Amino acid sequence: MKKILNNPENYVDEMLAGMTAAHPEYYRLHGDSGKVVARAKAGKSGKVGIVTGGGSGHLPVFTGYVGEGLLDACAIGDVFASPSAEQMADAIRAADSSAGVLRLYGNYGGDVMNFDMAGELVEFEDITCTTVLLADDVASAPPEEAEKRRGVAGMVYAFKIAGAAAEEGRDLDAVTAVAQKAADACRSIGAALSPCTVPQAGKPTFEIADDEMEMGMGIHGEPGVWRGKLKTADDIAGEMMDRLLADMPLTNGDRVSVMVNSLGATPPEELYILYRMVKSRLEDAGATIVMPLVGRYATSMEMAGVSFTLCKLDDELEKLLNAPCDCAFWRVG
Amino acid sequence: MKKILNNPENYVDEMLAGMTAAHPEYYRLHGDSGKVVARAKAGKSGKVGIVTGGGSGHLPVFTGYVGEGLLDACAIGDVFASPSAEQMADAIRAADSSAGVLRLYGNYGGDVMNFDMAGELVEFEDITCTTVLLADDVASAPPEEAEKRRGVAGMVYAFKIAGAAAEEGRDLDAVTAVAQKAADACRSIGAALSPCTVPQAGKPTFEIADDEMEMGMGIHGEPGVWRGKLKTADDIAGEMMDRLLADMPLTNGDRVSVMVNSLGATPPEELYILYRMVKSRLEDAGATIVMPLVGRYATSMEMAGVSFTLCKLDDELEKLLNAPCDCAFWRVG
Amino acid sequence: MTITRDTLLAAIDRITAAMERDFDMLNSADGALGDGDLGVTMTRGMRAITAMKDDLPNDIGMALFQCAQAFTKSSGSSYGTLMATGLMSAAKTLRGEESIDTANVPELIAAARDKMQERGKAELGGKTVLDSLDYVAKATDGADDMAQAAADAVDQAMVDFRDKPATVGRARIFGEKSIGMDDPGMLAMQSVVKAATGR
Amino acid sequence: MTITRDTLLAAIDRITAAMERDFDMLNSADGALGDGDLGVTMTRGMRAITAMKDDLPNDIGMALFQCAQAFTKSSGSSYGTLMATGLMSAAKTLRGEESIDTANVPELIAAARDKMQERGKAELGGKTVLDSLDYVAKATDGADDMAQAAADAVDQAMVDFRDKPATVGRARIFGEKSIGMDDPGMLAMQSVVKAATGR
Ligand SMILES: Nc1ncnc2c1ncn2[C@@H]1O[C@H](COP(=O)(O)OP(=O)(O)O)[C@@H](O)[C@H]1O
Ligand SMILES: Nc1ncnc2c1ncn2[C@@H]1O[C@H](COP(=O)(O)OP(=O)(O)O)[C@@H](O)[C@H]1O
Ligand SMILES: [Mg+2]
Ligand SMILES: [Mg+2]
Ligand SMILES: [Mg+2]
Ligand SMILES: [Mg+2]
Repeated sequence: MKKILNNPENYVDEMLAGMTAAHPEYYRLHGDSGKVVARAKAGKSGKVGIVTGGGSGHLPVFTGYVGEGLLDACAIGDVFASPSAEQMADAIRAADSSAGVLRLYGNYGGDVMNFDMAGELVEFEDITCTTVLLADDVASAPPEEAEKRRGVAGMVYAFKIAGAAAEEGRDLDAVTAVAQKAADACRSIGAALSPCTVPQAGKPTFEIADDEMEMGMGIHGEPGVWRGKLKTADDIAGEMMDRLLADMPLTNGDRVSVMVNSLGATPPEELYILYRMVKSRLEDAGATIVMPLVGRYATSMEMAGVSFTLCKLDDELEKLLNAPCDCAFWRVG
Repeated sequence: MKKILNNPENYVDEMLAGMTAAHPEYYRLHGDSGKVVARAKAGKSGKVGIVTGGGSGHLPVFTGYVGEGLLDACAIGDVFASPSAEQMADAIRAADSSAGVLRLYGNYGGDVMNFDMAGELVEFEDITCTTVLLADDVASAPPEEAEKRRGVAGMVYAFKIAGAAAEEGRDLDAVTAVAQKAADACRSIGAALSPCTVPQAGKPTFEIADDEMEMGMGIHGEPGVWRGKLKTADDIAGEMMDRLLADMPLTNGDRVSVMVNSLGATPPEELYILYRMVKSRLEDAGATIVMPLVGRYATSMEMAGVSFTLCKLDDELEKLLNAPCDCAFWRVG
Repeated sequence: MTITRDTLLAAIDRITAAMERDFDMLNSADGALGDGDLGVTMTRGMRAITAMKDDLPNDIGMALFQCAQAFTKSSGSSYGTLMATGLMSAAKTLRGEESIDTANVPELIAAARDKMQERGKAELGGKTVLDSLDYVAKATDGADDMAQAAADAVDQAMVDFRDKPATVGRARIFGEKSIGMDDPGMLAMQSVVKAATGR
Repeated sequence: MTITRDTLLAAIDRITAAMERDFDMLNSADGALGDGDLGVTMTRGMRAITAMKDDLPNDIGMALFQCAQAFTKSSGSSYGTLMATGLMSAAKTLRGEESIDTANVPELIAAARDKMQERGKAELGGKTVLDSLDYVAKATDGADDMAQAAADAVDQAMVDFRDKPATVGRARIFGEKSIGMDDPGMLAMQSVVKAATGR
């Protein structure tokens, strides 16, 4: 995988510089670590703040989702590396308007430790924090250990739903509760066809033969459930849907949103080919599809592959999902 | 480059089936060729119609830009292959609401022949057609032979501007004139790092070494101006800007929109790294940047690489560029 | 001598077989100077014609018109559209006739060449299918053995143009690099003419 | 015996040098069971500490606190945060002191281990840096040659855990495959302890 780069050391700084320069109406750098992105126009005062954070290399995740009806601030690390506790504390400060801050992010060891530590740091400044972890990747642990699962594209639903709740003026406990409900309603699985290259490492995250794929692989190249011959689009989609529906069965009348997400290089053409099968499987289950999201919502730079996410909705979640939001990568309403 | 496919023969049909299923609020198939996409909700009656067409594999180009304030219909061929004259005629029929139809598309031999033939076919049905060709790729011919240039990402500006003019209720001649003005105001150049695979061909469109790039390469892998070692992001951006500005000099006070476009696999992170240099070169020239577009606007499936497009604006073009538009891939206003 | 629906049907069979045979050759010739689909275009077009050939009317003009339509619908490649344009030109002239007087063939080919030239906005001498047709039109004009003259003409065109640069279509971009390489469209016409004339 | 600012500075130099030396080894050990950045994390952290070491106060608690901060700021990797957490734990206890009585070292290490365990939400016995520290805390407790006991303990931990499966952090996903492979965090602690004790 070839990359267009300058000095790999400066990858994230240059990326953030370009991003804030291209979209000054959405994003600004906050603080002096250079790794915290906040809304260009701060949210309403008295609104619950929502922060996230994690490694770079997943645009639009994480920084891209800072915006109205979504996140207030985000701390971003090097590619695939957690930002520091200090940077996360800065993001929390940027998000706080004295109604407390929800930390909403993916379940990765480093991120959890750092966000916990960041919470201890800002406690001294009287900022109240709550936490909701996304753990939606069904391939990363069996259902009995669901709390150990990694957080992947499901976080986009959680950002959207929690963001809408905060925008409505709900208090910290209420925003946290609905974010947890959204997190619990999400199941994801990925399939990778090719690796990506972490700029500072300079070599692909893993090796895979030209005719192979890996089912269940994580977004940093974490091992999946099987590696084998590349299957057809319909077979891939079918197996991914089987695995998701086994973990979260749907019954007649259920309402569900589904994301068919490119991990990066896989073009929309192929996502649409997959979507036919996704739709027919959901309809076979008797479910109604609400706001299907087909595109690049959570990526690993130039990795080829896809992930599917199901988000099972009740009336509250559906209403919040449909509420307006606006950032450089996604707009609803 | 690995692809997620079923039978390659069905690639385009399945892609369109998935696309219309995922976005029924935007797109519908028109006629029975299965290769013509029209707006889900027809434009105002009496509005000038705008059609485009060309090969598949360039999403959001072409079909993606069917939508309010943009195109009315589109005929789409196999990957990188022109649709047939018959299909184009069908797209023209879909777009017509008795105010005439502008054919707005890229300068490729096959497309030109087929759209001309399509025009002859619909003439019998009393549909008046005009034509504006995009020929914005500065690498494909010297300025003396500018009319021979290929049409690339500049067409996105032309779709947007002509679409806004049609939506305003201008007549066919006026819409055609402003589309031509937009086409004349665009200059593009691309640089490719890796090829893509045409499904039915099953092999990459060209070969290129792991440490090489090709400056000026066309979106189907047409040869560029040089092939050599992969340069740094700043050097690549610098050379591309040099070539664009040599072809269309900017002076102090000029207003210009710029598109930093991924050819497919290249992630937004890298586009933002490039954008820093693009911005500084335009500001050095004394130009003001209006609505920078950084993302995937015109692609070649999973090709790695970028293109830059400059669109020099006058008051009329700027107003039309800023007018609202809405499709599954792009929204303004 | 005359050409009737039967003559046409037999020619269609031979051309279809020739295109199946030359599928790879035409794809790779087009791959070297273009997008590599010329074999696909030609086999698709001929298969579409073969599929409906039993329904072709005796009106030779209408028959050629339907052949043209088959090309128009089966592909949007330049060559398919040019073929359709040439066939359409002959179809218009022959409408209402049940046979073609072979004496009129050179004229029909020249007219097709001109319509295709208009459609493709290219000059003669550009190393394209137009040049092959131009050679055929001129060589058959007044020839005793018209079939042989046509077959020789497509060969001669290949030889005469091989060392010229391409200036039209996708091949244009290769410029000087195309010297020494055969134009895929000329190769296709060589096969078509030889198959049509049974050589 | 006591540990003062001077002892600390000398240890910092040795640990920094050890981390530079082990850069590749730690990256590849972490590459086999994680994301391959542990060498980067450790060199960055130690370089940051070295860069400000001349400004470290005599207050040994404050000095350790500043070392912890250097880790917190220089990286967000798990190991850096765990190191910071452990240092912070000792720093809090030692605040206001200008020296550490070596007799208190086992207790300080045990307390650091506990705080790190809380931070990482992991059990002892999971084949992580926690186990190395646990071995050190226990081995040094009451030992005559505390430095030697610490150095032996980190070696022993490696041996005892090599054939257990990883159950914590990124390595967890490898499960049984991790049997026979050294935990990168334990390897790093082995180097740190040996450098600190001058072995
Ligand atoms: N404008 C043109 N005028 C005349 N002949 C042309 C023109 N463009 C292409 N051709 C002929 O068609 C051949 C290529 O056909 P085809 O492969 O169908 O083109 P494409 O795939 O680029 O649409 C060329 O070798 C040439 O002989
Ligand atoms: N939750 C945890 N509790 C204790 N130790 C841990 C934990 N997570 C990781 N470690 C230790 O840290 C080492 C990996 O550190 P590091 O490379 O910084 O992790 P990462 O890059 O995944 O953030 C492991 O080998 C293990 O010893
Ligand atoms: Mg071709
Ligand atoms: Mg073609
Ligand atoms: Mg690591
Ligand atoms: Mg790490």
